[in-house]
Amino acid sequence: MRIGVFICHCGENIGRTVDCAAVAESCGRFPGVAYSIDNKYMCSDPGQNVVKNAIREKNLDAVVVGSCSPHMHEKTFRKACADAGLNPYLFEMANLREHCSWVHEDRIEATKKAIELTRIAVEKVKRNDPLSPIRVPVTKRSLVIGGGISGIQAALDIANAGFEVVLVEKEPSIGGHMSQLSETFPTLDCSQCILTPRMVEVYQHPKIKLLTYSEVENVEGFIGNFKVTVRKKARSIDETKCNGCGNCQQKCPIKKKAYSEFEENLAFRPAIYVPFPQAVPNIPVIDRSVCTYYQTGKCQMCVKVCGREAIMFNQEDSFVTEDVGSIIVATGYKLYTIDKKPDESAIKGYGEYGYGKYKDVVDGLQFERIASASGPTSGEILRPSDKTVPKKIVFIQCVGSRDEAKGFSYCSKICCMYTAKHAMLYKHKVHEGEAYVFYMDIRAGGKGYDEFVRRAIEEDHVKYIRGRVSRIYEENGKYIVKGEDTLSNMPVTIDADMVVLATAMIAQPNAPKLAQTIGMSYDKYGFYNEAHPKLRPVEVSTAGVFLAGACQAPKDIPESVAMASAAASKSLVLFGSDFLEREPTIAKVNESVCAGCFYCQKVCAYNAIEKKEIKDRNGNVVKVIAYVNSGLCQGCGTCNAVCPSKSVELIGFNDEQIYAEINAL
Amino acid sequence: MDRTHTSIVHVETLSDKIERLTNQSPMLCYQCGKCSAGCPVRNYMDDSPNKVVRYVQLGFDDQALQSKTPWLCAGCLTCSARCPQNFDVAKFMDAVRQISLEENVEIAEKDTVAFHKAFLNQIKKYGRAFEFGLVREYKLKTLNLLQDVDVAPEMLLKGKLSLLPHQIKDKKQIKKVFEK
Amino acid sequence: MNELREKAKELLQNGTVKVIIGYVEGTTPNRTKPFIARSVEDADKLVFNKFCVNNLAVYLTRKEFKQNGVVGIVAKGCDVKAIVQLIQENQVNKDDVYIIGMNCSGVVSDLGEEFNENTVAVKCLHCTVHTPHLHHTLLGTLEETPKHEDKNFALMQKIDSMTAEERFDFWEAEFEKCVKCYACRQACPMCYCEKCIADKSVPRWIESSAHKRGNFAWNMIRAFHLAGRCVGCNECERACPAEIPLSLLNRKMGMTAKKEFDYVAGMNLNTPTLVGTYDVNDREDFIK
Amino acid sequence: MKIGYYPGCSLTGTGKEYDLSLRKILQKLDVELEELNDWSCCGATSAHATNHLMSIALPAINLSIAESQRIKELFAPCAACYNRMVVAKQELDTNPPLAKQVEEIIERTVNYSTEIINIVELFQKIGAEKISELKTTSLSGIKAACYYGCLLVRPFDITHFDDAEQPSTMEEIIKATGAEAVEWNYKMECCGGAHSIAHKEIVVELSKKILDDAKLHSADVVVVACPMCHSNLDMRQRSMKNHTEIPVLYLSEFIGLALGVSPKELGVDLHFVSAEPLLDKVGKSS
Amino acid sequence: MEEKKFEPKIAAFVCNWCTYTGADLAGTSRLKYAPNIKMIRVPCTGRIDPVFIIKAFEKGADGVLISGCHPNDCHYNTGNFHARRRWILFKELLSFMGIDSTRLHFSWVSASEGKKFVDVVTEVVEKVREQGRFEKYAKINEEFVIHE
Repeated sequence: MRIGVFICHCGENIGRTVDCAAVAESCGRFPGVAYSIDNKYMCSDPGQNVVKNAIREKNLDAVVVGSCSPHMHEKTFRKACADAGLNPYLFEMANLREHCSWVHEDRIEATKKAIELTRIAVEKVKRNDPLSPIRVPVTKRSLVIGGGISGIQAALDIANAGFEVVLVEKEPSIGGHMSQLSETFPTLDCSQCILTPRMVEVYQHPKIKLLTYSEVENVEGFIGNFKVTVRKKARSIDETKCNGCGNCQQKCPIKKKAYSEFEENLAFRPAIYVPFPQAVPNIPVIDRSVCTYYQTGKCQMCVKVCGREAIMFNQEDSFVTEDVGSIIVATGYKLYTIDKKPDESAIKGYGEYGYGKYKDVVDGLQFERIASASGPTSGEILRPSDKTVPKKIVFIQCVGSRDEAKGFSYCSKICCMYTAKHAMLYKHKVHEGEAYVFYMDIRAGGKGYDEFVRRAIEEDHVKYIRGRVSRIYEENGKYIVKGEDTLSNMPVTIDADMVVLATAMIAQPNAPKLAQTIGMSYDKYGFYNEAHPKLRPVEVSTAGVFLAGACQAPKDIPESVAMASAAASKSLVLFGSDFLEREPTIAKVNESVCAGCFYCQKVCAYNAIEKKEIKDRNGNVVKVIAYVNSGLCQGCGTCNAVCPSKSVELIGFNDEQIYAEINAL
Repeated sequence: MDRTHTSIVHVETLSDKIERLTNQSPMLCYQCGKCSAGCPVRNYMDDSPNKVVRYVQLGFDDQALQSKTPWLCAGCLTCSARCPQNFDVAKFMDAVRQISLEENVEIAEKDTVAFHKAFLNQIKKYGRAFEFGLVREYKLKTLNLLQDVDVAPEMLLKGKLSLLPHQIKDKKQIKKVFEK
Repeated sequence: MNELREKAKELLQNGTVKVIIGYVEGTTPNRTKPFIARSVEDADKLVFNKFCVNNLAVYLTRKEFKQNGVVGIVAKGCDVKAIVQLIQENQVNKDDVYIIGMNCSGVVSDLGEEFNENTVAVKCLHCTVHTPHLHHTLLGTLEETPKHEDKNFALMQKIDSMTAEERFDFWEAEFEKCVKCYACRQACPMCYCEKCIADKSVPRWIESSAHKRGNFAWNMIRAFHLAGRCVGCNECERACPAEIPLSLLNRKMGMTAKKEFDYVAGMNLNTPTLVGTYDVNDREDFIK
Repeated sequence: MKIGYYPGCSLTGTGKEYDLSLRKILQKLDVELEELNDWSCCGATSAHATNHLMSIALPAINLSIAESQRIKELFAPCAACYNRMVVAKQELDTNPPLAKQVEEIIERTVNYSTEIINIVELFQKIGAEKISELKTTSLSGIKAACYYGCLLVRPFDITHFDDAEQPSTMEEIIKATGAEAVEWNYKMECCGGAHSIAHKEIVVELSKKILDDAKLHSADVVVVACPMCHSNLDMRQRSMKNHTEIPVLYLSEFIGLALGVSPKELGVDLHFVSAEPLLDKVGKSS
Repeated sequence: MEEKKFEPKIAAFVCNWCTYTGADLAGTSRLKYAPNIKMIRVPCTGRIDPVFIIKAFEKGADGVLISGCHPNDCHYNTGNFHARRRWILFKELLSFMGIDSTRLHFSWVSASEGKKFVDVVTEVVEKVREQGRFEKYAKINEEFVIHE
C-alpha cells in the first residue's frame, strides 16, 4: 500500500503541544506509509493542494490527515481526495487537536499520543474499501395521512407546488376536529367559515387524489420510493353515481338508533348519512351495524328514493396501491373520553367526576357542538338533560392532563385557551349566567392569547378559581362541585347546572399500529417522535416521513397549520432532485454464512432488515437469510454487534477495521 | 447562626425528614389543591392541607409543625386517592405528626394528641384497646369530664363498654414495639 | 413405553411426521442413544427413561431435517425449551415440528450411572417444566424428583464470594485445561451458526490455538452469545472432555437474565427474545 | 369454607353486635371461623398517626401469628383493622430493610403469605347466590344505602375494589337479600373516624351529612361495614340537632335478617337508634 | 530515584454523535485530562461488540471505557437501549470471570457534556491507576507471545 500521512499544525493549535514534525517522521516509518509530511494549515487551499499533489505525484492509494475533529473537516479532505482522483472513502482522519493538543499539556506525552492516534487511523485506512454514495431515484408524489386541518394544509401546499398528492382520511369526510368547532380563539371567528373553502379546494384540486373512508394498510419501501396500500372501506354507495341529493338520509327510517359522531353523541343520525352538511365529499355511507337492511334483509328505503341507483349493498372493501416519494402523517388527536372507565387501560379514569354518569357533565368538544350555530341546539346553550339554559356553569381544566395518577403527565396545551373561549361564548349567550373556571395554571403563550384570557376575566367576568376540583355529585338537579381556591385558601362549593370538563388531548388509539406500519417511533402516550426535538421537529427517524399537527403532541390550529406547511416544504425539498445521495456506510449481509437467526432484524430501528429466500436450482427454498434494504439502513451497526457469526457487517466500521484499530492501540 | 457553616454541613430539613419517613418527596406536590377540595374536615382546619405541604416545600418548618391541620386529618385517604401526582397526602400528614411528637413541638391540637396517647397506652398495657380505660384516661388527661355523659351509661348498660380490659397473654412483643 | 411406540407408529403411519428423533437403548441398560425412526418398525425400538439425557433438539437444525417435512421429536420439558428458542430464532419452523412431550421427573447427570437421589442431573433439581410446556401430544407420568444438594450452585456462590483476582485465577486454571475441541459447541442446540465466530480468520477475534488467551475469549464469547438463549440443558458441560464447569457461565447469565429482566429462555413463543429487545427502564446504575 | 378470623378490639366492645351477627350468619353460610390466637391490637389510627414503625410492627405481629396458625386467608371485619393490615403487609413486602427492622423488633418472622380479606370480599367469596338461596325473609321494599366509608376501598391500589370512586360490590350483595340498594352521594365520604372522642363536634357534623344524604335518596337504613363508622353514625345521632333518626345496621345484621335470624340474636337491639321501623317493614318487629 | 508512577492504558469505544462530539467540546473548551485514554470512534454504542472489549484487554489495555448517548438521545433511536441491555449481561459475565467494574466502565456523555467527559475520563484513569496494571491478563499475553 502507498499511504500518505499529513500532519497539521493548525497554526499553533496543534503545534504548540504536539511536535508535528516528529509525528510526521514517526508515521513515515509505519508499514504501508509511503509519504508523511507536516503542514501549517492542512484545511487551507495550499494545504489541500499538498494532499492533492501528493496523491498524484506519490501515487498514493490512501490518505490519513492528522488534524482537527472529523466533524470539522472530514468532508473537506474527502473532497480533496476525490478531486485528485482518489476514492474519498480511502481517507481517514486522526483527531490531533480536540482529542490531543487541546486537552493535554505535556508535550512529550501529547506527541506520543498523536503518533498513536495517527497509527490507529493508518491501520484503519488500510482496510477501507472504495465506496460510492448510494443513489436512489425519487418518486415526486406525496401521501398525506389524515384529512384534518393539518393534512388539508400539507396537501394543498404540495399540490399547489405542482406535485401530486394522495390524501387519505379514515372518516367519510375530511375536515377533522376543526370542522366540529364553533368559534376559534383568540379571534372568535367561525371555524367552519374558514375551513370549508379549504375543504372544497382540496376536493376540486386536479393534483389531489382524495381517498375518504380509507385507511393506510401497508407501507413498503423507503425514502423516495414508498409503495403504499390503502384500504377503501365499503361505503355501500357507488361514488361515481351519487350526486349528494340527500334524499336517502331524509327517508332512512333509522332515526334514533345511532348517535352522531360529528355531534359528539348529542344528536342522532340515520343509518345512511353524511357526517355534516358541508361534508367533503358530499357522499353518504351506510352504517351497517344499524341499517335495517343489513340487520334483517328488509327495508331498502334508500334504494327506492335514490334516483341514480347509487346504493350498493354488496360493496366490499377494496384496495389501491400508490407509489409515493414522501409521507406526511397528520393523523391528529382524540379527546380523552370520560364516558366510562376505560377497560384494560392504565388510565384509571375519573370516578369522582361521575364517569359520564351525569348528562350535563360534558367534554370540550361536546360544548363546541352545543355552542355551534350548526349544532344540535342551533347554538343556544342548553343542558343536554332537560334542554334548559344553565344559569351557573363550571369549567374544569386539566382533566386527564397533568395528572400522573389518573391520566397523562403532559399538558394538553390548548385547554386553557378553549376554556376561556367557552366561558366567553357562554357569557355572550347567557348574559345573566355565572361562569366559573377551575384551573391550575393559565398557559396562554401565543399571539393575543393572554389578552384573550384577560378579556374573559376582565370584560366578561368569568370567575377563575385556582384549584383542582375534588368531586362532582348530583343533588336535587344541581351538580355539586367541590373545590378549593388555593389563592385565598377558601373551600369553594358550587351548585352548578352544567359542568364542562377540558379533557386531555390524547393520541389516536391506533397510532402505534400506524407507527409500526410506517416505521416511526412514538412516546409512551402514543404521540409520534420527531427526529430531533429542536432541529428536526417535523421529520421522523425514518427518512422521507414527516409529521404535521397534533399526532406529534397537543397543538392548536395555527401551530398545526405551520407544522403542516413545514412538512410540505420538507417534501418539496426532497422533490427538488431526481436522485438522492446517501452515505454508503450501511450494513451488508454475507449471504454465504448468514444462518438466518434474525437478531439483526430485532434490533434494527429502521425495519431495514428483510428476509430473503435462497433457492436451489429447482426453485426450492434452501434457507432464509437476512437482507439489508439499502434505502432504509442508516448505518448504526447494531445488527453487526448482535450477529453472533458476524455475517452482517457495517461498511466503513466493519470488524476488520475495528480489530485493526484495537490492534494499533 | 453562622450561614457559612450551615451551607457546608447539611442540616436535615423537615422536607428531608418527611421524605425519609414516607419515601416520597414533598416536592411532588404541585399545589393544585385537589386534596383540600375534597377533604371532609377541611372546614375545621386552620391551614388547607396543600398549604401545609407548601410550608414544607419552602422550608417554613415551624409553620408546618405548629399547624392544627395534620392533627385534624382524619386519615380517610380521600386526598391520597385523588391526588393527580400520586402524592400520598395522608402519609405526609402522618409523618408531620410523628416528627412534631418526636421533636416535642408545642402542638396546637392537644386533645387529639391526648386521645392518641391514651389509645396507645391501652395497647401498651393490655395488648388490645380497652375502650373504657381509654375514655377514662383521655378524660383525666384533657379534663373533658362531661364528654359523652349522654351515651356512656347506655353503652355500659348494653354491654358495649366492658369495665375490665381484655388482655393478651404474650405482651413481650408489644412491649418491644413500644420501646422502639 | 408402549404408549410412546404406539404414538410413534401412528404418527409415522398416518403421515403426520416424516421421521421421529428419539432415543433407543444403548450399550448397557443405563444408557440410551439418539435415534432417527423412519418407519413403523423403527418406532418399536424407541424408549424413554431416566437415561434419556441428550437434548435431541440439537438435531433439529441439521440440514437433513430442515425443510424436509414435519419432524417428530421426543422431548422432555428442558428440550422443549430449546425447541421454543429455536422457533423464535427462525431455525425451526413451528409447523414443521411435532413435539412428543414426555412427562419427566428427572434424568441422570450422565450416561452409565445408576439413577438415584445422588445422580439426578443438576438441571432437574430446579426444573419448572417436568411437564413440557409446549407439545402436540403428552405422554408418560410424573413421579417425585429425587433431590440432592446443588453443588453447582454452591460452587457459583463460592466464586461469587471470591475477589476479582481469585475469580480470574479460578477461570484461568479451568481454561488452562481447554483443548479447543469445540465439543461444547457441537453439543449445544443453540450453536447453529453456519460459520462460528471462532472459525473466522478475518479478523481473528478468537485466537485459534488452545492457549489460555484464546480460551478465555472463546468461553467468554460463547457464554455471551448464549445469554438469554441458553436453556440450561448442560449438554456443553457433559460434552466437555476437560471437565470445565461450563454450565456455571451459562447459569450465571441465566440468573442475570432472570434477576434483571425477569426473563427465562425458551418458555414462551410469544415473549420477545432477551437480546433484540429492550426496556427504556432497563437498569443503568452502573453507567456514569 | 374455613377462614382465619381477626375480630379486632372494637368487636369485643362497642362493636360487639358486629361480632355476634357475623358468627351467627357465617355459621348459616357454612363458613367456619378460626380465631387468631392471642391477637393484639392493630394500632388503628393512633399508631399510624403518630409512629410509622409502630403502625407496621403491630399488624406484623398478627400477620406472623396467622402464618404460625397456617391461616391462608385472614378475615378482618373491621375496616380500620383491614386497612392497617393490608397497608402494613404491602409496605413490608416492598420494603425489605423495613421488614428486617420490624422482624427484629417483634422477634418473629413474617412471610406475607396470608391474604387479608374484608367483609365485602368475604361475602363475594360466599357468593350472592348462596345468600339468595338460603334467604327465608325477603327484604324487598327496603331501601338500603350502602356505606363504604374510607378505609375499605382505599388505598385503591392495594385493596383492588371494583372501582375507586363508584364501588358497587356491597350493593350487589345487598340485592341478594331482596332489598333495593339506593344510589347516593356519600357512600365514600368520611364520618370523622377516630375523632369521635377528641373532636366529637366534627364527627357529629360529618355523620349528619352522610345520614342526610342517605335520607335524601329515600333510604330506610344505612348499611355499614366498620365498627367505627357504626358507632359514629349510630351513637352520634343522639347529638344531632333537628335530626330524624335513621337506623344503621351492620352488613352482617342486614344479611342476617334475610337469613331469618332474629334481630335479638343479631344484636340489633344494642344500637342506639332503634331499628323498629325497619323491622316493622319486614315484619320482624320484636 | 523516584519510582515512575504507573500509567494505565485505557481503551475507549465511543459513539460518533454524543461522546465523540462531547470529547471535541472538551477540546474546544481547552479542558485538560490525562493522555492515557485512546478513543475508537464507532457510529453508535449499538455497534460495540463485547469482543472489542476482550480484544482490548488482550492487547494490553488496563481498563476500558464505553460511552454513548443518553437514553432517548440516540442518533439511531434505540441503539443505546439495545447496547445497555447487552452491557448488563456482559458486565455480569466479565465480573464473574474476574474482570470487574474497576476495569470496565460505562458512561453516557452527550455532545454538550465536555466537562462530564473530562470528569469521566479522569475518574476512570484514577480508578484503573489505583488498580494497577492488569497483570493477570498481561501475563497470559506474554505467555501467548512465547506460545505462538
